[in-house]
Amino acid sequence: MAKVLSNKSLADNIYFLKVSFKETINVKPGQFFNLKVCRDESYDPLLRRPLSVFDFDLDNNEVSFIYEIKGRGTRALSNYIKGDFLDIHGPLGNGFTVDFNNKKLILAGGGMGIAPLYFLAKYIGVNNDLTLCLGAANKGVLKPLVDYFANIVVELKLSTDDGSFGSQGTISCLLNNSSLGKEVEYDYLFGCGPKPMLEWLQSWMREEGISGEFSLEERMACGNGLCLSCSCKTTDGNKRLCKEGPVLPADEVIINGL
Amino acid sequence: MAKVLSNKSLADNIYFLKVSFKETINVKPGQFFNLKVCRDESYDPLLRRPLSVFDFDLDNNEVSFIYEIKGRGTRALSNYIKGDFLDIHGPLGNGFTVDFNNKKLILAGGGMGIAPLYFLAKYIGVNNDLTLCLGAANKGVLKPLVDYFANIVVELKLSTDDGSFGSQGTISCLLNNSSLGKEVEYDYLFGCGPKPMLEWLQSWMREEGISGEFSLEERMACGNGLCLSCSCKTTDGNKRLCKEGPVLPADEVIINGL
Amino acid sequence: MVYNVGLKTSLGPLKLESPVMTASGTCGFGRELADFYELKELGGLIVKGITVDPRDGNPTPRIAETAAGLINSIGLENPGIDGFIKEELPFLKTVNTKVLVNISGHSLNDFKKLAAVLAENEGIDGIEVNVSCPNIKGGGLAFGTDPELVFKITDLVRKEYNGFVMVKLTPNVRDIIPVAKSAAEGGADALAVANTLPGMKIDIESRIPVLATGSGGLSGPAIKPVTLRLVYEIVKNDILPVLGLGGIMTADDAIEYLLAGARAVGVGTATLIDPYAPIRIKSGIAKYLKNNSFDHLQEIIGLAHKKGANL
Amino acid sequence: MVYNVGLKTSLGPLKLESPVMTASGTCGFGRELADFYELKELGGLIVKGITVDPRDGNPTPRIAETAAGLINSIGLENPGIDGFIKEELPFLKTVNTKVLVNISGHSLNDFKKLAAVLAENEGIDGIEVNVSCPNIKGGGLAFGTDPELVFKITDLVRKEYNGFVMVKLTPNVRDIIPVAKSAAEGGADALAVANTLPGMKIDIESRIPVLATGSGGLSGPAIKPVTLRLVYEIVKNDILPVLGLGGIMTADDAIEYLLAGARAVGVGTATLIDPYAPIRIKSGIAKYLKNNSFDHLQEIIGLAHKKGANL
Ligand SMILES: Cc1cc2nc3c(=O)[nH]c(=O)nc-3n(C[C@H](O)[C@H](O)[C@H](O)COP(=O)(O)OP(=O)(O)OC[C@H]3O[C@@H](n4cnc5c(N)ncnc54)[C@H](O)[C@@H]3O)c2cc1C
Ligand SMILES: Cc1cc2nc3c(=O)[nH]c(=O)nc-3n(C[C@H](O)[C@H](O)[C@H](O)COP(=O)(O)OP(=O)(O)OC[C@H]3O[C@@H](n4cnc5c(N)ncnc54)[C@H](O)[C@@H]3O)c2cc1C
Ligand SMILES: Cc1cc2nc3c(=O)[nH]c(=O)nc-3n(C[C@H](O)[C@H](O)[C@H](O)COP(=O)(O)O)c2cc1C
Ligand SMILES: Cc1cc2nc3c(=O)[nH]c(=O)nc-3n(C[C@H](O)[C@H](O)[C@H](O)COP(=O)(O)O)c2cc1C
Ligand code: FES
Ligand code: FES
Repeated sequence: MAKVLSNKSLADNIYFLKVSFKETINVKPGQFFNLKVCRDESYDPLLRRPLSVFDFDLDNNEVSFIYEIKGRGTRALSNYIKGDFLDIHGPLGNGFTVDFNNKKLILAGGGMGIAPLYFLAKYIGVNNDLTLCLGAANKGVLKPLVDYFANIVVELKLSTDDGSFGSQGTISCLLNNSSLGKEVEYDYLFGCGPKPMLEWLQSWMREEGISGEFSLEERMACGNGLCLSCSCKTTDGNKRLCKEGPVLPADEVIINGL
Repeated sequence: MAKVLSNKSLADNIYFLKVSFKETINVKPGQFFNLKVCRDESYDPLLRRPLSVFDFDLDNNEVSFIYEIKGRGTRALSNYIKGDFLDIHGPLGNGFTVDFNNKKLILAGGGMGIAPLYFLAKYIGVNNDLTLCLGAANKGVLKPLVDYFANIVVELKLSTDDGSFGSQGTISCLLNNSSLGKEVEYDYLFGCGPKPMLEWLQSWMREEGISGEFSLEERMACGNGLCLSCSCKTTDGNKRLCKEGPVLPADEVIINGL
Repeated sequence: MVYNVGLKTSLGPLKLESPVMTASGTCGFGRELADFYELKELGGLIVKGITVDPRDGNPTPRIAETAAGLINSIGLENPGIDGFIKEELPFLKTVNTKVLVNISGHSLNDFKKLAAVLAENEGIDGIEVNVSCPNIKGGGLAFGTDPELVFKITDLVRKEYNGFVMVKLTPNVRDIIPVAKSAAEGGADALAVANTLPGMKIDIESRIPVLATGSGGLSGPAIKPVTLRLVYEIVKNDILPVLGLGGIMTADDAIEYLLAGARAVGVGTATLIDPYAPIRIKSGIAKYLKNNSFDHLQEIIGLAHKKGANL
Repeated sequence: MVYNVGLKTSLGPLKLESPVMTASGTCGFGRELADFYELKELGGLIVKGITVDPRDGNPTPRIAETAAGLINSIGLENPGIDGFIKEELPFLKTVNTKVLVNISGHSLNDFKKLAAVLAENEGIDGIEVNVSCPNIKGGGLAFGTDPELVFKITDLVRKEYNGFVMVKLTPNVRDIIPVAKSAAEGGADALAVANTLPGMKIDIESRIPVLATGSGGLSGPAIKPVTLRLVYEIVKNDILPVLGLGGIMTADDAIEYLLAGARAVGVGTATLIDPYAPIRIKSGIAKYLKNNSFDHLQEIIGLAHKKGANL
């Protein structure tokens, strides 16, 4: 059980949720939590909703999320208020690789795929040189997310589909165009976002010879490795995104493989 | 839509709920409301829950209920707090006959069947001579209900199954024993409570030649006369308790007739 | 809110002004709903199941709530066909919407008789044949589980009655296709898909089933996935126009049925919880069409098959 | 909390320390649950469906949420019988609870082969035969909808395998009794009642079914009334001991099945939402027995029939 500290709207349909746990927890960037959104007396909506960790405060056992209202579950979640209790599983999944030092790292996030990159950036930004490429549909979505990144000193490259904030286009432009500067040698890339973006990233990374990892999404019934609803095909066989994932080596993932 | 003004526990599993309506409503004693207990994003619990009017404040469009937590629906209801909105249908049903003047009236209530008698007593108490016979399982249930009746000047006869408050026994004792005084001629009786109590009352009224009416309960899916789940057999054919009832002439009801 | 989109549809020969009808047993004979809105707002009204003789219905409790579902065993309480003609038909003649009469029988002859009497009377727009009642002779299984009986009943009704005939199928079969085909062969104009699923709830305090009859028919959101799939299957096999129903609570639910290929939808349990539900759903459909740049309802009917996977 | 009541039960020859098992496909091969509690706390573990050859499973999305329900089309992703024996059996031999292996096939021969291989291996307590898979030769309808095929499959498995055999029935039939009887005639020791109902959900934005395969199997609270009724019917006909499952979320749900006559219960979807659910349910049953002055679980099994109405 976690206590809701804040659950507020950042933009149209985009919410920031912060909860505190009683017990001590330890969370890695890229891990996720699975939130029960129906009330005690109800079985509808039935399943938990998986959300990536946006931020984690170790000292106070506080976890933050940023989520978009998509359907009934996230809408139900948006109705919780400060003081309510939420039945939350987690942290779940493997999380990003974080033992980098003095490396040039790209963090590429599209849409709500930006969410897990904030805690990652905070976590690895101290010892490494980060370039963040963040894209979203429009300013309404991107701006409130980007505002959080303002207090960590990183290089931000932004794009929106409609050009209302940052360059116009998808993340591919940010990585493709001169702004990235061919002369820089990047060591590793972290990617999170919609499948077409990851597909593009994968081939770009192959071309550029950059290795990295993706945080992937799939519908999850359990989040605990029990049901195989979240299987992802890889060159190393099927992986459960809730257990062996959600972060997998970019190279191994066979996007749309199943 | 009605706004919750208060929803507080009176005793173990017994709650007092007060709501206010924006629109002007007019409520008769014995009518009921049908309350949606699930939240907006949920279909579970699915059906509305019918509750009798416990009290009505005409000036402020405020309605009060007293309810017992029995299952998932009433438990869900107990979680609403001040400021929440409730989707409520009503007032529904016919209500008690109230055009009495200078009559000696008995109001007999068992268990939560006491709830509708409070507003009735307030409504008809001014012009008539009332005797209230109220019974419940134990003091824990009966006392908080009875406390409300303290500010209307009526004669109260109380019983509990375990004798913890008032006489020991069922309502039948209150009506049977000397306390009622055979010399008084009663004009009419209002009864509300469990079926065995109403069965007993019916035969007692026949013996004593007292006419009256019962407020009856049945599982209701619609409360609007659409589904026939609430049929009650009477000497005048089946009646829908949500529409032609819940109050029916005591004489006509065929208890357990269906 | 008025959305400038076309909502007309049809179930074969039956033309509807809009696609949302109220389901049998959940709208009485229309009188109560008329207190809430004008019935012409509805695509149509499918009235409570009528039997040959008047029926008191089953003992109470007649309903039990389950997770996102409702089990009922009303037991076809109704005034009988003569009572219906005398007491209800005059009112129904005055309502400005399509009126279908749901008929139920416990023998083939019941259906024949009901159709014959309705054929003699003006003022209704068609018959919905409820084949979900138990076949007393056949050991109590519903007629609707046997393709041959469905053919026979439809054929009998068709021969007695010239107007619109829709057969309402039971979902409680291993394969709906043969049953749907039988109704088509028997001469049905359309299919209503589907009726309730058999279900039970037990009270763990009294330790007996909640319903006085033991079990009843499950309706509501719980069954939507099951009935929606049946609609999709029947449409895929292109048998007859389909009225889709089962668990429709919102416009989104109704749209799922339309995308699956239903030409109109029925709203049952939702009408019990909120009498305005059919109207809300109708305007929600219009809004969806508008927001997605469709001019007419017909454009979305069956779309899920275009790109849909094989079942 | 320890309640001083007896919880032992049996499914025919299979003795269980307590009545709550985890349902196939919702507990993997036990490893993940072992992180939450000792598996001996369970009445038993029914592992993921195994096929002859390894399977990658269906394309994703493999699940869709419906009102109080879950539709899945995992597609039997599993390591195949040889992979199972090699990779999973060693671990399962170490767990201190009854282990049943769920077997699935797409031909009669598949079932025969699976039973034969399991017969050669020590360390499992029985087989659960999943007859809900589509019969490829029979046009894709599930084997379990045909009493004759259920007899044949059970008979084949029985002849190969000496141990405990439980047949898991599909609820998607017009009448469960003939199917249950066929399993009994084929030599089954018990019945698991029931598997999922076929169901569909359509995404109204993309306008195609949510599941990549179009439709899948509906589980969860939504189906409980349906499967509970089937258990009640089979028990009434006194065919074989029954494991009841379908939508059990709480002890109260499990108690309904026990009152209906199930001798043990399976917990599926609830385990996905909360891995502790089976344990919670077990102790809730014990609490109910205590509060109602029963000394032993066996005292409540089938009570709903004593006073129950006729179906
Ligand atoms: C590991 C992981 C981390 C995620 N992190 C975030 C995050 O930080 N912020 C955020 O906004 N979203 C995140 N998502 C996506 C989020 O889980 C879905 O948007 C959400 O579950 C949709 O629920 P709903 O009730 O709004 O939609 P509904 O349509 O009602 O959902 C129906 C079902 O589908 C599932 N579903 C629908 N869309 C998705 C999706 N894109 N991914 C997975 N399941 C889905 C739901 O969980 C539910 O089971 C994450 C998903 C995963 C798997
Ligand atoms: C006209 C009328 C007036 C009522 N007034 C009051 C009142 O003032 N105070 C009060 O405490 N109770 C009252 N009741 C009873 C109250 O409606 C039920 O106790 C309540 O619906 C139970 O819901 P639950 O979720 O607790 O139980 P659950 O067991 O979860 O309910 C399951 C279903 O059964 C129905 N149900 C269960 N018990 C009853 C019952 N006794 N009567 C009708 N339906 C039932 C529920 O409405 C629901 O549909 C009244 C009932 C009626 C018909
Ligand atoms: C209370 C009630 C009574 C019903 N009576 C009938 C009936 O008389 N005839 C009939 O064919 N269907 C009857 N039905 C079934 C509905 O018409 C409808 O097919 C079913 O409820 C599924 O739709 P829903 O989920 O929208 O309710 C009844 C359903 C309910 C809930
Ligand atoms: C994700 C998932 C996978 C399943 N896999 C299998 C399986 O492999 N074999 C089988 O017989 N049943 C399988 N089932 C069915 C369950 O064992 C169970 O019969 C069904 O879900 C109903 O129970 P429930 O409502 O408690 O989930 C599966 C169910 C789910 C939800
Ligand atoms: S969500 Fe169940 S295995 Fe991953
Ligand atoms: S509750 Fe539906 S008719 Fe009375």
